[in-house]
Amino acid sequence: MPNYELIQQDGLETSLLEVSMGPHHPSTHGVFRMDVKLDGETVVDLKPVFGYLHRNHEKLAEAMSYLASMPFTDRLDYFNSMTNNWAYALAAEQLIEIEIPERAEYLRVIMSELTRLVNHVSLVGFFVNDLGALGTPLLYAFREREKILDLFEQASGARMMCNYFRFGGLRCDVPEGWLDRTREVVDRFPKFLDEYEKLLCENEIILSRTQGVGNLSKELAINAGITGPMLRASGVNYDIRKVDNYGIYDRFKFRVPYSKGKVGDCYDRFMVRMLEMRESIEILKQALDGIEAGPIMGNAGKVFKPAKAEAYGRVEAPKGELGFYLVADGTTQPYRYRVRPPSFINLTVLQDMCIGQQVADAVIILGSIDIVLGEVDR
Amino acid sequence: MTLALHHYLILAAVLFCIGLLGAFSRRNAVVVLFSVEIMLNAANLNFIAFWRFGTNPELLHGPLFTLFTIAVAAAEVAVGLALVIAVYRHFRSVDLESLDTLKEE
Amino acid sequence: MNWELIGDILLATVPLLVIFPSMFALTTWVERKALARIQNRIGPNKVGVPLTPYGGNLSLFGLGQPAADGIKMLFKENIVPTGADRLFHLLAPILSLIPAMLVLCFLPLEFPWLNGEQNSVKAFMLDGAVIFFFAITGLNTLAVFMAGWASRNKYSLLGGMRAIAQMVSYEIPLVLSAVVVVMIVGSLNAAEIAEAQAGWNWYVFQPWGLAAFVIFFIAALAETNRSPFDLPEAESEIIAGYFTEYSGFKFALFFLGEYIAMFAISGLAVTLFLGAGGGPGVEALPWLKVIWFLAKVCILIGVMIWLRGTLPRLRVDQLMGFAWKFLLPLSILNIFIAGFAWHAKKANEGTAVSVIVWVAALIILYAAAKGLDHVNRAKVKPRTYQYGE
Amino acid sequence: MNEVTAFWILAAISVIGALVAVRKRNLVHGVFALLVFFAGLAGLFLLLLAEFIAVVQILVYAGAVGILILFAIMLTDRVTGKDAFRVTSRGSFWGAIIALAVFLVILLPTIREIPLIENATPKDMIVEQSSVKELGTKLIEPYIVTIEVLALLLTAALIGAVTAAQGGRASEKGENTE
Amino acid sequence: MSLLGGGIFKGMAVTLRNFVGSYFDKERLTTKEYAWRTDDKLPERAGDYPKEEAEQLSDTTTVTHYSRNFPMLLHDEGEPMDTVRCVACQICERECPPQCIYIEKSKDKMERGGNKAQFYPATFDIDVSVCMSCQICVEVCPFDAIVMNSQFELSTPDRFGGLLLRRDDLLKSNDYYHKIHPEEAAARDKRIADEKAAKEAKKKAAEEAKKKAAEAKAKAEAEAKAKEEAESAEKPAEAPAPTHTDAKKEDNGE
Repeated sequence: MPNYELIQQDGLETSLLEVSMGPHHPSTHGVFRMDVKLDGETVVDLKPVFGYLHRNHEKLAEAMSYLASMPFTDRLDYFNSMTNNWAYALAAEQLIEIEIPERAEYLRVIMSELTRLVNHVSLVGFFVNDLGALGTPLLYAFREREKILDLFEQASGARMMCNYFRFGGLRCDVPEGWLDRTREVVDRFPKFLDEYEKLLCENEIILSRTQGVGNLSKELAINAGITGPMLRASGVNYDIRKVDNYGIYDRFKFRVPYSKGKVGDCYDRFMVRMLEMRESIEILKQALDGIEAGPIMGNAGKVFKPAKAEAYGRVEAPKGELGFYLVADGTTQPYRYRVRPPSFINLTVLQDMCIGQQVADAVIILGSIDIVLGEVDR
Repeated sequence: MTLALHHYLILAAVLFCIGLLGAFSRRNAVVVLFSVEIMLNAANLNFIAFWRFGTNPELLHGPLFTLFTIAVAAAEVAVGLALVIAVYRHFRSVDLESLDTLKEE
Repeated sequence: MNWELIGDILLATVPLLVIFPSMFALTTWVERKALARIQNRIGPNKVGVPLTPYGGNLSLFGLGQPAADGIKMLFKENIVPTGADRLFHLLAPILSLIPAMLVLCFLPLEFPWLNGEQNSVKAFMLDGAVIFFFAITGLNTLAVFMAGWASRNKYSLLGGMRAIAQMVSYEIPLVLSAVVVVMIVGSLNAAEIAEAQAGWNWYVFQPWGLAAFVIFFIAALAETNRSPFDLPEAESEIIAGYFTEYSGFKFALFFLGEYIAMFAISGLAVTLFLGAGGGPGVEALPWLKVIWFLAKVCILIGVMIWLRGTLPRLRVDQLMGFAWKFLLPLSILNIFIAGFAWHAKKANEGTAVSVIVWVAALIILYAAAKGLDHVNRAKVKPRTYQYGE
Repeated sequence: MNEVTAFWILAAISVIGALVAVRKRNLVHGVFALLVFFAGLAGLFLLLLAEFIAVVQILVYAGAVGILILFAIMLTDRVTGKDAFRVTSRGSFWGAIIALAVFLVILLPTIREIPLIENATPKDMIVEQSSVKELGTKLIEPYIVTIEVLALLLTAALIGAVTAAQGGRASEKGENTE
Repeated sequence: MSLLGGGIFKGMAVTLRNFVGSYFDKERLTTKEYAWRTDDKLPERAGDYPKEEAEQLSDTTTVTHYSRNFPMLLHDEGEPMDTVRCVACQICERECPPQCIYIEKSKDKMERGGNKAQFYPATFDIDVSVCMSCQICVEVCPFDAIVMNSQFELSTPDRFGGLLLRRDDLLKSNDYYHKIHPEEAAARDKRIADEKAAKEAKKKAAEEAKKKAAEAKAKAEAEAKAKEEAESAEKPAEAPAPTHTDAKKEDNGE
């Protein structure tokens, strides 16, 4: 039988109900567990438990060649394999003098922003699903996502596990007509976003469910190392695309939406993502205009064997700062390989945000953090 | 055999005594409340039976009185249960035999 | 033995037991199909009449799906969790179906083969049909509690408690909005209420009737645990609420009970506000009344499905707040307005006055609703965001 | 199936329901037995042609009181609903004796009165005279003061119940309750 | 002042538009009805499900020309094992990230396509239950011997052996490759042809150079001979030195 603990609240003495939400639960986004202590419907304590999907990613990478880890990075955040690839490629490219051709850089930006669209649009769908909609926004999101995944498949051969980036460029060039198809998808996307916003952004139920729920203050967000849309929802203007200008991001004109308040709630996190999609479309349009024909692979040699060095490559993944830290010891295998997963670090504030909220809120707070268990557990 | 008043009266008496038995023999305050409800309902049965088989049914005394009883009983249950909860909060028990602070302290 | 009475009862009840369960089967198909289309999917499209031995089969747009589902449910293993209360675990689905089936009798369905004059269902021509309806639907709460408690599962218990709180709260606006019509008609008898609305004199065309209908419909959604008030079965929070531990035939019974309750409460809404069996051509062909009645019920069910495809669900405290702070004051105000409107109409028969009363009542009700909404959700509004270059 | 059979069935249901409610160790089972008792009694009311009273019986007892008791059990005991301690009280023996004595005391006069009351008013008249409208008129005209007092009592009970259940703490906290 | 419940009505309008649109608008209803068979019949028995290879490939709703699924071994025209491109160099086995490839080299060598005799794979197993379709084996293969298949119906009742593809299961002709990935195969063949042409050209150039050299040598020799002959007419003439096979050997050794 469960543990019941007597507590005092509002003068009414009740017993705490310990509920283990997960690892098999419809809305924990994978095999994640929340040990929740409930007083009625209010969460008085929450302990996140994870590790059910641990696959020894980092240690495995130390026992295989640099290139062989590339397909494994797809499986970290399996929604965004392209940005994962890019972060790893960035780190590895720092270890060795390598030149990336222009066309490859453009394609990297295009792929990465398409990935951002895929991630944000389905995250919003999942989020509203957690709010209790019967999958309708999610399926609209998936309808659009399919179109982008088709593009990924045409370019790389796979829809989700793309494994497309290489040290010094890309694995292969996009097929003929791909850029036109991409432009078509990108041009149609704002129309879908308008409809999506009409469906969600003014809905009274969504507004009252999300506003004032899961508050994360600016200070806590910074101190906890939160990155990505979640940090921007708390009112911090920080985007690695602007800070690092990695790749060729300095050539594009785009804006970074962030909250006006000092405290971010679920609504802010939801809206920041909606607004970011519009900016991604702007970047995509500029990139599709700017791209020119050329080689897609630089002067990289067949064997990747860096000298002794350390490197840290990071990108603004859709979920936050995704970093790869590599220590090379002069062999074909990394001496140390470490991932800085945004989902995992953003998850650390779950407890702070959930305590005192209702159990229904705990679910949507988790949804608004946007985690993928492949990345949390690695 | 036709139904007559005494059938209902005897049934009501049986029900009333069951309620009485419960009120006397159980220690849980909630069960004692049940028992009181049973007794009240037995009385209601009597009212209705007397109305049905008595004289002047057009005055509707029986049903009206039953209505009032039901309303009062509902109020009684609400207050009674609130008291039970208050007692529970204070003593962490609804055992009527352990609520003897007035006697011993 | 009173054979005539028994014959009447059979003639009245057997159609109910045939029509509504078959409508249930059809509704599950329609719901799946409609939700699929709303979500840009196709929905069930394969199951039809299996004629494989004769070469090919009839798919009939997947109309065989309910039958296939039913057969699947029937043959599934009956699982009772360890430590569950076996008796109550069994009784709960039955108890949830019985009241739902029972209240169908109070709907004024005028079957042409019945010789009753007022209420077709002569056997159930109860004087207080409307209040009987509410009394018996209230029993559903107990079934839900039973299921939640007997499953010995924390999610079930949470769902059961949510369901009780929700059903008890929403019963009040439900009854209060029905009271308006009862007050105007001066009878609790469903047949008399239906008769009072004959000839397009539907109460939904009155301002108070419209308000009462909206309140009634919202409360009915909550009573039958439909989206956006499906908290007791909130999948994303508490798995499946009180029927987390139910599978197989017991689950099918719950499902059936829920849908029958939907039909019943929609039927009551049709009776109270939408003119019961009234519609074009009923004077000439009285049997059209049944068709119109069922058609109106189906439209209400369709709206329920549409809402389910659109809306997310509320939170528990918001749900309670909505019932107590929005619907309850509004329905009480509505009772007063109905009284005033009725007296104003009685006092002078002129069209101008009635139009003024009509418009004024509507404005007052809308303003009151707006004000209550503003008070309840003062802090909730869309926000704007700033951009960093 | 005639009235007498119906009476015996309903009587059996209510007696068994009441007995189980009073004797069952598991409180939740007890409440459901109590509800069975209420339902049986409502049936008896219908048999006695008091239709409206039967409705009110179901509405108030099965719908409201039952739920209230269930909530009280959930708040006071473990959710299992089991009584944690000994069920019967110290004076249960004497209680039973007294109950039996009272039963006999009530029963003896009843038995003696049997021949006196047998002629009942015809059914149709009763039905005609006890319509809901009739009842409502009666409630408004002669008993208006009673019903007002009753309304006052119910309000007072509501406030009292809330105050008693909430205890001292909430009033100190002020209007913090959502 | 916004309408009471206006957001909800707007959302309902959107869902209604999608509901109606799904019947008329191709853009909205993106899912397709999955036909069991092209002749619209149910499968005769449940075991029929894993479809025939040709049928799978004709099903363009699930497989596009760009899809990759699991690796296969290419062979050129002729008997598969006589023309297999793989030379069992085991680079793919080494590089495979999940290490799902197992190769055993043959004991003997075999000559293919007029090239120098090489090893061939005696065993070539891919455990597709482990393979993650990353295509790294394809990238590292220096012989264009392994490429990605797009066959996806691999379900099998055999739990252990069924998903372990043996060499003979993996062998597919180049024509098949052209059928499933026309663009990629054409590009690859073009590259191979280019490389071959380049090689031929190089070889030709080398040969010509050699020939020239030989001719020059022969000439020089002849001249020398003539000179010698002129010097001493008694000595017999020697056979010319240049050999075709030597040049070829040199070329292959690259």
